[in-house]
Amino acid sequence: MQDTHHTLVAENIHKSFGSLKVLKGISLRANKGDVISILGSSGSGKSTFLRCINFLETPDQGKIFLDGEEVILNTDRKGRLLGANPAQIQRMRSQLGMVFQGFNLWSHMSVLQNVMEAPIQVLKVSKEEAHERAMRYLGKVGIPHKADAFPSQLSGGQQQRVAIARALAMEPKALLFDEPTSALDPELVGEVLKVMKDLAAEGRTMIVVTHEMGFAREVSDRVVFLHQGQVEEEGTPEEVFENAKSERCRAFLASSL
Amino acid sequence: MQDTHHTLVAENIHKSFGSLKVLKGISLRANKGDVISILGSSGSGKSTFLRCINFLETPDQGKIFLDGEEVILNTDRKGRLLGANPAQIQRMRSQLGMVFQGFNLWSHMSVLQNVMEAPIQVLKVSKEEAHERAMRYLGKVGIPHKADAFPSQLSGGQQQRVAIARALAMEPKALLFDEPTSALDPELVGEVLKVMKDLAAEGRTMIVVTHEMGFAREVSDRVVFLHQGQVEEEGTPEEVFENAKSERCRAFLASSL
Amino acid sequence: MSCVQTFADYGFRALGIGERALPKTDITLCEQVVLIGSGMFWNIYFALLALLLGFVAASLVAFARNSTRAILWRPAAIFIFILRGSPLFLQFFLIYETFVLLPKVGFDLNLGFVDITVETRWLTRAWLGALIVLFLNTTAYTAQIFYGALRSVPKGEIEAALAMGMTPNQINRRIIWPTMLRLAWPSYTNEAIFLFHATALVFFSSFPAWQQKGDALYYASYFADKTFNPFVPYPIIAVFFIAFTLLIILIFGFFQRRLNRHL
Amino acid sequence: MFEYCADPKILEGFQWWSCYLTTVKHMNFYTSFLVVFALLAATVPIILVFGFAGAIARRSRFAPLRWLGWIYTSMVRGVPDIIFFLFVPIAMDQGIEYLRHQVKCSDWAEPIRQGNDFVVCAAAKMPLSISPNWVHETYGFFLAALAFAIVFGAFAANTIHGALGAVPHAQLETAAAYGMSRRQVFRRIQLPQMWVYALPGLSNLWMILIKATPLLFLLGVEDIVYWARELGGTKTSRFAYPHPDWRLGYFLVLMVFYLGLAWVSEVFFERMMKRLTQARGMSEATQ
Amino acid sequence: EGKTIRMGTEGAYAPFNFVNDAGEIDGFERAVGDELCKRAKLTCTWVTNEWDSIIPNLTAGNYDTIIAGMSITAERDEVIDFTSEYFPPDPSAYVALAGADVSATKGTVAAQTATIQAGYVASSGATVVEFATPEETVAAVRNGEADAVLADHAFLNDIVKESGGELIFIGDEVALGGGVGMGVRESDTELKAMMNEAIASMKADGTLSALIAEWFDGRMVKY
Ligand SMILES: Nc1ncnc2c1ncn2[C@@H]1O[C@H](COP(=O)(O)OP(=O)(O)OP(=O)(O)O)[C@@H](O)[C@H]1O
Ligand SMILES: Nc1ncnc2c1ncn2[C@@H]1O[C@H](COP(=O)(O)OP(=O)(O)OP(=O)(O)O)[C@@H](O)[C@H]1O
Ligand SMILES: [Mg+2]
Ligand SMILES: [Mg+2]
Repeated sequence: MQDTHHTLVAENIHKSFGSLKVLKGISLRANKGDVISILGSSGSGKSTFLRCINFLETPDQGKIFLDGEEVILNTDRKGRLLGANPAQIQRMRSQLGMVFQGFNLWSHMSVLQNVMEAPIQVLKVSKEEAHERAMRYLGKVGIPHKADAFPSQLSGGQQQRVAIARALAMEPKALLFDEPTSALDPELVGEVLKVMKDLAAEGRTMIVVTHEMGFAREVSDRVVFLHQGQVEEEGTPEEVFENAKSERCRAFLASSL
Repeated sequence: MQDTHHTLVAENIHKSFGSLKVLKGISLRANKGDVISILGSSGSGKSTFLRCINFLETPDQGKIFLDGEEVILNTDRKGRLLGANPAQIQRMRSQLGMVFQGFNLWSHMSVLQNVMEAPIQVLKVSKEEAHERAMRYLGKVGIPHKADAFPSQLSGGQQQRVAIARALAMEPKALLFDEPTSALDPELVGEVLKVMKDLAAEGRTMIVVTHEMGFAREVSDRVVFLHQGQVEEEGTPEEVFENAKSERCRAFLASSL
Repeated sequence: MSCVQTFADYGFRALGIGERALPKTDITLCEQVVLIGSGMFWNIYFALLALLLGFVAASLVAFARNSTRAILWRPAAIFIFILRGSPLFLQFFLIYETFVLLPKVGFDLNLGFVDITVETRWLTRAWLGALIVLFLNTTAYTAQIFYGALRSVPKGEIEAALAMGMTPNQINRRIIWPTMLRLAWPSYTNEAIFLFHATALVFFSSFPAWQQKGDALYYASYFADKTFNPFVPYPIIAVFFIAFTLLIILIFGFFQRRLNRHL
Repeated sequence: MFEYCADPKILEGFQWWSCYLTTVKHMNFYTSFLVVFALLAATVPIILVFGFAGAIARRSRFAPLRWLGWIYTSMVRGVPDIIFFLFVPIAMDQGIEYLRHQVKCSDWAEPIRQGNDFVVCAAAKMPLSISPNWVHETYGFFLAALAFAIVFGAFAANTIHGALGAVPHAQLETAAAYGMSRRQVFRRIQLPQMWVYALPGLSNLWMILIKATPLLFLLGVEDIVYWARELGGTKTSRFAYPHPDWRLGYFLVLMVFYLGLAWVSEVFFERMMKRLTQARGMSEATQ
Repeated sequence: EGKTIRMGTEGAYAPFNFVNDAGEIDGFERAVGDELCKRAKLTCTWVTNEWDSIIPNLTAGNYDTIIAGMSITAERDEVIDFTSEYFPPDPSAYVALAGADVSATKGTVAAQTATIQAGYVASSGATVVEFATPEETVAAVRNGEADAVLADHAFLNDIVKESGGELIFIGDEVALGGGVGMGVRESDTELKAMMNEAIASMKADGTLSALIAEWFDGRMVKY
């Protein structure tokens, strides 16, 4: 079942916390350029799934492929999976840009340093090159003039845009977004969604956990609805939003509109 | 110009922070049973205005009447206004229920204690009476079963409902809401708005700063749009939402929809 | 004798420079101020060196304490507990007794360009022995402060770094350490003050004074003994300590503002 | 203690030890451990009183009171505690006697300061010379406790001041918005919430206080350090139980005692913090 | 008359004064003091106080006399008054490890902080090293930190005698300070007179000489 032509493949991911089974076998395939939206009510396991993809949580079972390369996992004495090779995991993380709900900018670094840090440390890019990249991507998200500000001096929307620039500066193969707008004031949501739409239009591979139905409908190639750790519904936006087969999914969409 | 038949009157309120003029003469009249929504972009002075009404900020200039009684302000040596009579200010505050964006429940008290505290301390109501009131209003907002929980054990929506019950337990002449839903997850907004609609239907006097256009449109008797510290637009919901005279107001409403 | 002359005689007496005999009779206020002031040299020497060395060591111990590996956090936890849990004067006593029991040998240390003869005998001298005790003590206290701060470094910032593929080492150095420092700084300022005050115990409780070279309290109690009046020398030394404490607060406040400049 | 202890010179082994460890002097040593606890028990309430007084003074709207609070907290914290103990208790003692002298012997003609001597009338002596020795010792203990409380009260004031300020402003503002007076806000909201923020600092202070108790002997109280030193020192045959320098052993016992106390305290404070934060779901306040 | 007098002592300077196994103040001075009080018809209670603050606490009035092996010196005499001596000037002596010779007195010499011995060594050309307690000064010689210790002969005598040959006296004895007297406040002239009278009577009838012989290894002093 190896899918070498997909950019990102997650296969049959399981994850429990203690006795709580959060993910019960979730699979997902993303082609290059795909935008996939993940919907689901609170606690359905959306964040956990995204975190499993880049090993911020280690899945209990399952496989991850990035550009056809499988991330090797070993089983430890207690039967848990462990990244076999820290270097491989670090490499694959560097190829997956993640944007968090809470921005998570490094508060002690200026905007520019935030964006330059990982390219220099991880990709070993030269300072000049990193600076040039940083300014390019800050330009793309519309805030090059804030390069010398510190995160605390920015509005939430601006912080989230810096976080996106920081992810982009790694020139990753795919971007993962975990509710990138839900920590924002309604007026700031717009600016971040605009940037994300631009990225989608550019043909970037993106996996987006979101509560913004409008965005999911308008921008995604595919929508996945999670419920209690399983894929309850999956399809194109039209299929899901207009003709959801699952009752639960229809109820969720109705309440969110 | 004294309006004794209005429940709450704010007249020509001015307020500066340092050299920043935040409010430049705002007036507002609320009859008994009126629901007034205040809209405006971030930084337009909505919160400051609300805080001036119950003297959490002292206005630089202007007058406040509650049920025809004027709050007496003196001018200090530097020409600033000061509440002349702390007792009067405390009394008038006790007649204005305020619900904050961040709920601000007292974290060291249970839900029940939160609701009973001010009636006992300020209104000098007996313990039994306060308890009875508290349970009544907790019932009204739909969470009497949470009476013994601590705020941290509640969801945001539940916390905000407790905050509303706490305000109601003072049986105030008017309720002031400062963005009561904007700290909530989209799914929790609904429950709080429902409670507020019920209150409006009961005929309570309410002044609501909000970003929820749907609520403003559906529930308010009057909508006030603030811009740069001044009332830019004012009228019934129909007038404001469909026929705003001010360009700025039309632009704001367009971006928010 | 003028006060200038007194300063020439005793200004550096604590280092063994100047007049050999301490004033015995007709002790003037000037003599007290100058000698106690010269003794402050040792308080500052101990505080400064112990703080600098302790800062580096405490960073390492704090990271060890925060580690998930038992061979790292257990010894760190025990070290911190013992040194934080017992009075400093007992530490002085016990470590001094241990140093005294060591065989008295000298051995050569080749630093490449120069040979130094290191003597274990130095361990029983305050300038080295007491420094070691103060260093260990402040390391433990500081490590505990840093460890507390480490645990409150926002998890999200660490995850963001992990998600970018940074190695644990890079994350520790570039993300965690600077943030930890900022969070720990106010408490660390207090520790610096406490340590500075603790230097007054060096000659008072365990380490002998050689050739009447001692710290400020050594001279203050000398004068209290000679003049039989505690109400002059002790207030003098108190003023010295207050002044230097204010200096510490000033310097640490400066760093605090630098650490917080992004807020 | 035991019958066979009558002539220690002929004792050996276990019997020697059992007699040695039960001499009156050792009993004094053992009871002096209680003195440490007594001191802690006596000072903690006074420390909190000084702490609150200092903190409230520093927050006062009346400027001179604010300055007084500031001077107290910053000056006292600036002086190492040993140095403070070397002269302040004597000064306090003289101060008390001076005041009593003014009240009781206002007709006294001679000056109070006669050269180096501090002379007050017999009735003003604190305690009176004729009082039994335990009164003198209790008085000395009281002075020591007071000196400790002044020093540690300054630190406590600083911690409490910070903790009062750390209570989220929104919590206070909400109370004000409901018409509570300044006093009510302070008593009902600020004070109860302060503890979470003050506890880490206060527990730290407690640990420091425990470790400062050996300074008691500077204040003339015969505490565990005094007795350990006294018992551990070389004993010539002039004593019933001669032995060489055993201070190391005695001090190790003290070390174990202090470590045990520290451990118990740490466990206690951890529990308390958990209870305070869990019920309220607050994130632990950092010191 | 039956006045109550508080006697201040150190309690850590055998055989002058020390705390015995029963926890009571004991020693030569205890015996002398009790006898003096009896003769002066005073009620006496005993208190211990740290050596460092023994004089300030006397002038502050916390007790009425110092009876703590204190030599009468000019400096002390300026601050307090002394009764006539009840113990003759006691020379100080050097003690070193067995096998050491006189040169040790010119090497590193230990003394108690802020004693007349410390001052003497400092000006003698030897290297003085000061410890907080007398106990530690002897320990320093034992463990080799110092070559010799300089202290009162009477204090060292017991220790040398019982060291089993480990420690010996070396060099010449040094006469420092005067005889030992009882310290009283300068304003307390009445008490001083009473004590002087009692001391004179003890000297006259030979009780003092007998007590000295008893406590100081049979030392003969003629008063
Ligand atoms: N580290 C953890 N330890 C224990 N339980 C966890 C942990 N992380 C998540 N969970 C639980 O797993 C479930 C799924 O959580 P997850 O964060 O993935 O939900 P979600 O779909 O992202 O919800 P939301 O929309 O609220 O972010 C929840 O019940 C949560 O409590
Ligand atoms: N205490 C203060 N000190 C200084 N400036 C203040 C203070 N409070 C508010 N301001 C400033 O006053 C202006 C109006 O603030 P206000 O909070 O009233 O806006 P708002 O309309 O409520 O905005 P939002 O929708 O973001 O809550 C802002 O520019 C703000 O920075
Ligand atoms: Mg989530
Ligand atoms: Mg606002």
